[in-house]
Amino acid sequence: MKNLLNPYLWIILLVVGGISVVPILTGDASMREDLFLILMLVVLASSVNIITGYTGYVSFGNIVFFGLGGYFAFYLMQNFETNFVLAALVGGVGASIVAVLIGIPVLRLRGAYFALATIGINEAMRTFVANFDPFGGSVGMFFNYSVYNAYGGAKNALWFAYDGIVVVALATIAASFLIKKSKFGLGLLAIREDQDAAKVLGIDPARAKVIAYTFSAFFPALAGALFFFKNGIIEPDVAFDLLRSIEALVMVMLGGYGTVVGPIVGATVYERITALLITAPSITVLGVSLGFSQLHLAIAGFLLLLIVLFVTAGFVGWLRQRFPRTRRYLE
Amino acid sequence: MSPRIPRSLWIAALLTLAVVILAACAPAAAPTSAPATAAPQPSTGPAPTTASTGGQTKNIIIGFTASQTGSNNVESGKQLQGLQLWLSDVTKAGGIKLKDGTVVMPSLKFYDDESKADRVQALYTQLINQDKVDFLISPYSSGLAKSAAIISEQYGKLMITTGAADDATMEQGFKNTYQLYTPASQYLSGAIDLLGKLSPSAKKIAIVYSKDAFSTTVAQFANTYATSHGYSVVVNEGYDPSTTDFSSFINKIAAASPDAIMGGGHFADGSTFAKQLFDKKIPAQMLVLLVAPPAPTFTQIGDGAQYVIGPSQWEPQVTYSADAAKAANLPWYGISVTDFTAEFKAKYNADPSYHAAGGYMAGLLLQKAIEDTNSIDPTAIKADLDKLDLLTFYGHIKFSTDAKTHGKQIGHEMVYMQWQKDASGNFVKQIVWPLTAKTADAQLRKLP
Amino acid sequence: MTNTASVILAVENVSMRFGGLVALDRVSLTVHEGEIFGIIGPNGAGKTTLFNVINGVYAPHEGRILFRGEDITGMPPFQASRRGIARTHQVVRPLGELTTKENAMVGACFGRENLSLEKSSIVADEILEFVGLAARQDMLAGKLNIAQKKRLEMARALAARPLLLLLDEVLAGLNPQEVAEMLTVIRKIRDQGVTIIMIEHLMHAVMNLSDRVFVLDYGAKIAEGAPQAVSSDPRVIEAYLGDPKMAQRLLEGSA
Amino acid sequence: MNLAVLVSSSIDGLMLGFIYGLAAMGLTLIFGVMRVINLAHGAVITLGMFALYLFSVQLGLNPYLALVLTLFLGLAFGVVMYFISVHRVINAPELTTLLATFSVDLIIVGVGTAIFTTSPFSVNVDLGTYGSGEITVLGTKIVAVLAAILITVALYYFLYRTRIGKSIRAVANNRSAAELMGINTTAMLALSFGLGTMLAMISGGLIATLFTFTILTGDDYQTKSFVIVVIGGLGNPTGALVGGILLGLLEGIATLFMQPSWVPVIEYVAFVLILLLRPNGLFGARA
Repeated sequence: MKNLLNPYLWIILLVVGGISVVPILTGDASMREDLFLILMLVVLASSVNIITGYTGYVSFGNIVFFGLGGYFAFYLMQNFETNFVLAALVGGVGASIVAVLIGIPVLRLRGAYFALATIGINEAMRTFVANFDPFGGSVGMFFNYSVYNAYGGAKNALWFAYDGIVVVALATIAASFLIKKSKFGLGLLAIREDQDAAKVLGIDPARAKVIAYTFSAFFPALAGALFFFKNGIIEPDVAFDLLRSIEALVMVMLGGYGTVVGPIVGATVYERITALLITAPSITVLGVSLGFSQLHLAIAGFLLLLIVLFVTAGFVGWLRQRFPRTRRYLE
Repeated sequence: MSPRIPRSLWIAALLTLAVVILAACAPAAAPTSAPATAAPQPSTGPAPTTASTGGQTKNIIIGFTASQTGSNNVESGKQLQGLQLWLSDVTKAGGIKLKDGTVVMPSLKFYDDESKADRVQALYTQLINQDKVDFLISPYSSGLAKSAAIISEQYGKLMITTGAADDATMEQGFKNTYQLYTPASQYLSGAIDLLGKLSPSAKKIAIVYSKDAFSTTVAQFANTYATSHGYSVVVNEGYDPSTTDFSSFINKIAAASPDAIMGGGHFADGSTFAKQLFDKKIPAQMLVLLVAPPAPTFTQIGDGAQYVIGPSQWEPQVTYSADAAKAANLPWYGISVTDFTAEFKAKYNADPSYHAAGGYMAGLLLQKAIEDTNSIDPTAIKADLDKLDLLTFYGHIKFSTDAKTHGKQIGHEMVYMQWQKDASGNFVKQIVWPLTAKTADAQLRKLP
Repeated sequence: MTNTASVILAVENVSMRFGGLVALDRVSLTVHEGEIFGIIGPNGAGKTTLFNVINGVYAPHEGRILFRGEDITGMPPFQASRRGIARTHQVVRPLGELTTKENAMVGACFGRENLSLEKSSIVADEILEFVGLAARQDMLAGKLNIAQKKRLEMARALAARPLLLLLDEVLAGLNPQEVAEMLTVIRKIRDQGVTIIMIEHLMHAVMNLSDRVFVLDYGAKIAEGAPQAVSSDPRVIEAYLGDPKMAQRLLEGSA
Repeated sequence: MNLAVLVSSSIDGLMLGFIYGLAAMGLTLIFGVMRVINLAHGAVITLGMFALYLFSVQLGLNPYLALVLTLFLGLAFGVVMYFISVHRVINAPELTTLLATFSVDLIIVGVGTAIFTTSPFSVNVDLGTYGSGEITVLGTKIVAVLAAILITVALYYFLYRTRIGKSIRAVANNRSAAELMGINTTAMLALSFGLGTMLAMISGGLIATLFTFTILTGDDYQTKSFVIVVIGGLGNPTGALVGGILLGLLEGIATLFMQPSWVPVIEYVAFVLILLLRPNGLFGARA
């Protein structure tokens, strides 16, 4: 793998890894929590970017794999006292297998039809799990607090989960980079641009799409396992939250569709803006206390609209267009 | 794609590494969290400092998240109003006065959790580490409270849960979490007892519930309780929380001709269900629904609201008082029911709901423990809460001290309200159960 | 000419229907290694459909297609590509958000030789030089002009190092100078030993370039043979009678 | 299961189906004309509910008069929304329009939550009950069904019999060809978006006369609308009514034979299967 020696990859990994390691060195739990969320969103955005940004298939319901990974891992830990790392990996593999099974028929659909189908799959899964008793049905599953004792108590378990998300995020970024720079990735980009032409040029789109979809399922599943391990409770509405899925696409769009750095930038900016709006002190206008938080949905919507309308390519994409020379560097 | 990689890039990579390592080390030296300047919410009353006469003033911060957006917005908002009312009461009184003359002045610090689990743990960590809060209150809903408890427990921070009625949450061996709500397992048991009293011939119960975590838990316990009391549960089915039309489901329920229908979920589905049962003239003798009936807006559905019974943690009509406390041989503490209701009405121009009472009670409980122990030392306060057994405007409070269920609410009782019509045909909310607290006799449901 | 042992492509009794419309009616043809095989016919005669059947975009309803002796009937296009059949499209289909070079690399990567990225980069450089697009290699393909896009189609197909190249009206829409340049390119390709089947409306080009010409009308073969013979074939002229201009050009082309 | 229950539930399902169909019609009209999936559809339905609430409860107008006002409001709002959020990106990749309309959804729901909270609201309209025994039907539902039929007929007439309607269909078929024929495509697109929004708001208003609603209720109808437009054929407004009726019937009848919470599972699985097997809808001509 010649690309493993590519310095662009290492610059990205060093920046993300370097920042991620700060709370580990300083023991700052608040920063850890903020970064956990950012890194989780980086995983979700980068993964959906593989199928949506590289391959051109708008996967609206990609969160289904996040939920499945969480459920599989939770189930194993709950019922078989499986070690978390193993449970998470099984969750990741399990979700990937589901992705293959779903992907084979569904990836034949194009455009809006595919997008709608992914919404349908997520909703079908959510309503099914809400009725599926082995997964706790609508009540979901929760850990007894003592589960964390095996990981040195809840405090250490949260650090452990954080280490996990750092590893998964770096792996996702590396995969996202290596895929884009590989022959396989070139095939995906060709499919995105013109599937029929790509087919004539020797690419097997069906196979390539399923593989891309599987990648876009594997990492979110790991993130789901980590998130729900840390959260201590998993419920269908939280696991299969369509809104989170849409937000991941928003992040991709913010940062730059089809680029490696875009989703990372997009996820970080989106999370920080939301956090800022939520934690901003409320202001009093004409005697009425108006929290930004009360309007943060509207503000987020307004910002998103401005970006969608005027910076269609996202931040990184805009840089690439504005300064064509950066195309070589900004992947 | 290009195989040749300029050396300058490698240098850039190494430089980045150096910068990142520096960045990584820097925050270790400089403390990241600024001293928590407790930004008091605008509801805070007159300036607190004037109150302290001889002793010093200790500021304490109570932290929590509220659902200012998302699906829990209404309930959580009322809970917040209750808590803010408590804060303004305490502030007006010049703070919590300790024996040594010290005045403890509380303030609130809260964030929006968007009714979602995503950020709850991050926000509670921030409250503890950066905002340096002294005590915590849970988010609204059991799911979010569970996520928050994982953080509060590991820091050993005392957290009072309100708006979280799940039994299982409190059966995990928590040491620092105290539950104010009567657990879900008892939400409908009183209604089943009431049915036995009112209509001894009733045998068939239909349990229909929204397929969400809370309602399903309640329904499961109700099923067990009803069966063990000799009822036959003729329908025991969940519906999707997003259901907006119950017509067909009601046909199915009616076909089983139940004597009582119990369950529901949240406001919108509950009120539509009640209205459609009425429109379809289903003759069940009793209709008990979660969450929806206690809300004043429930009567917007018209005559369908009549006779509907709702379990509630608290209602303005409850009869808890100092006298009642004496009778029950319990100490009485805090504001009276009428004062609470009147103050709330004056401040927010609405009747307080049980969420609001729960919010107020969360503050009141801390106040009581601080006064009892004359300190804000968490260990002392926990010890005090463990042995607390008292009556307040909110009702009886007592926590389990069993290692397995520590902090679970075992004193508080549900009340059941029913919408009845007065002589002039206006809807009146009456307390019908428990009998000791009733404001009117329960009525069996009948169709016009 | 060549002997039968060197038949590279054999189309046997191929029929293709779209609903009630018969696009190809029992078409048979053989193409020999190294030749330029021209296909002409009025609009809607089924020429592009024939290409689509050969490289697997459509599976024919009957008949079969043999490529170098192997039955490739109904194989998807990417299989055909890997076996060495490359084609250009009548309506250009650049991969617009990729650069010119990346477009060519796609051809090289997934073509007959299934090259690695590094090797395909070298091949792409060569091919872009060959078709005269080297200066545009970092430009987004969507931003090229039409003549450049046509060359890009050609470059992508060539980068696959095909044994058989299907050219679908590569000259259409080009000005005379561009046509002349393109003809040079096509000849050079043939000189490298690549077999070419070309669909073309520009008669003088087909007639000058092709070793043999095949005429389709209403989905059926009406003539086949050396250019001069075909252009004087009365059935061919009759087929083009509906389009007098075309008939005129046909005659001119043979002159 | 006795027959009366089956009949009664079929009628209930059928009536609900008309309302579902109407709710989905705007979504499919907009998709049909401009290939945009309007993710603000649910929010617009909610707007219709609150518009009706404000007009009838706050201003004290007759609810059905309020509905007429809602209609004009919807048309105007849709045209404005088109020019603000869609027009600039109408030719961009579909992700762009999805997110543009989604941001409008966020704005509507965000501002709505700040004003109305997520408290439930209802508009109590009583037109009596008709029928006898186990089979009874609400007057308000009959009106809603009649309105759905009337609106569908009117829409059909408009699209197929009027000049403007034909222009809209021409734009839907081939925008550049329509442009060449001298049709003002921008106006037609804006009008279609306005019509789609209008339909969504009327359906919201009608739903408000039947059920309790919150600022978040529209989302449920949006997801249902996706299912319906797929059954009826994406982009086919009259097909939406048929799709809605089928979905309503399915819900009405399936509820009798299983736990109601399983019904959505069936719906969504069927939705995906129809997309895979009959992407043009159950009655789509071309496969």
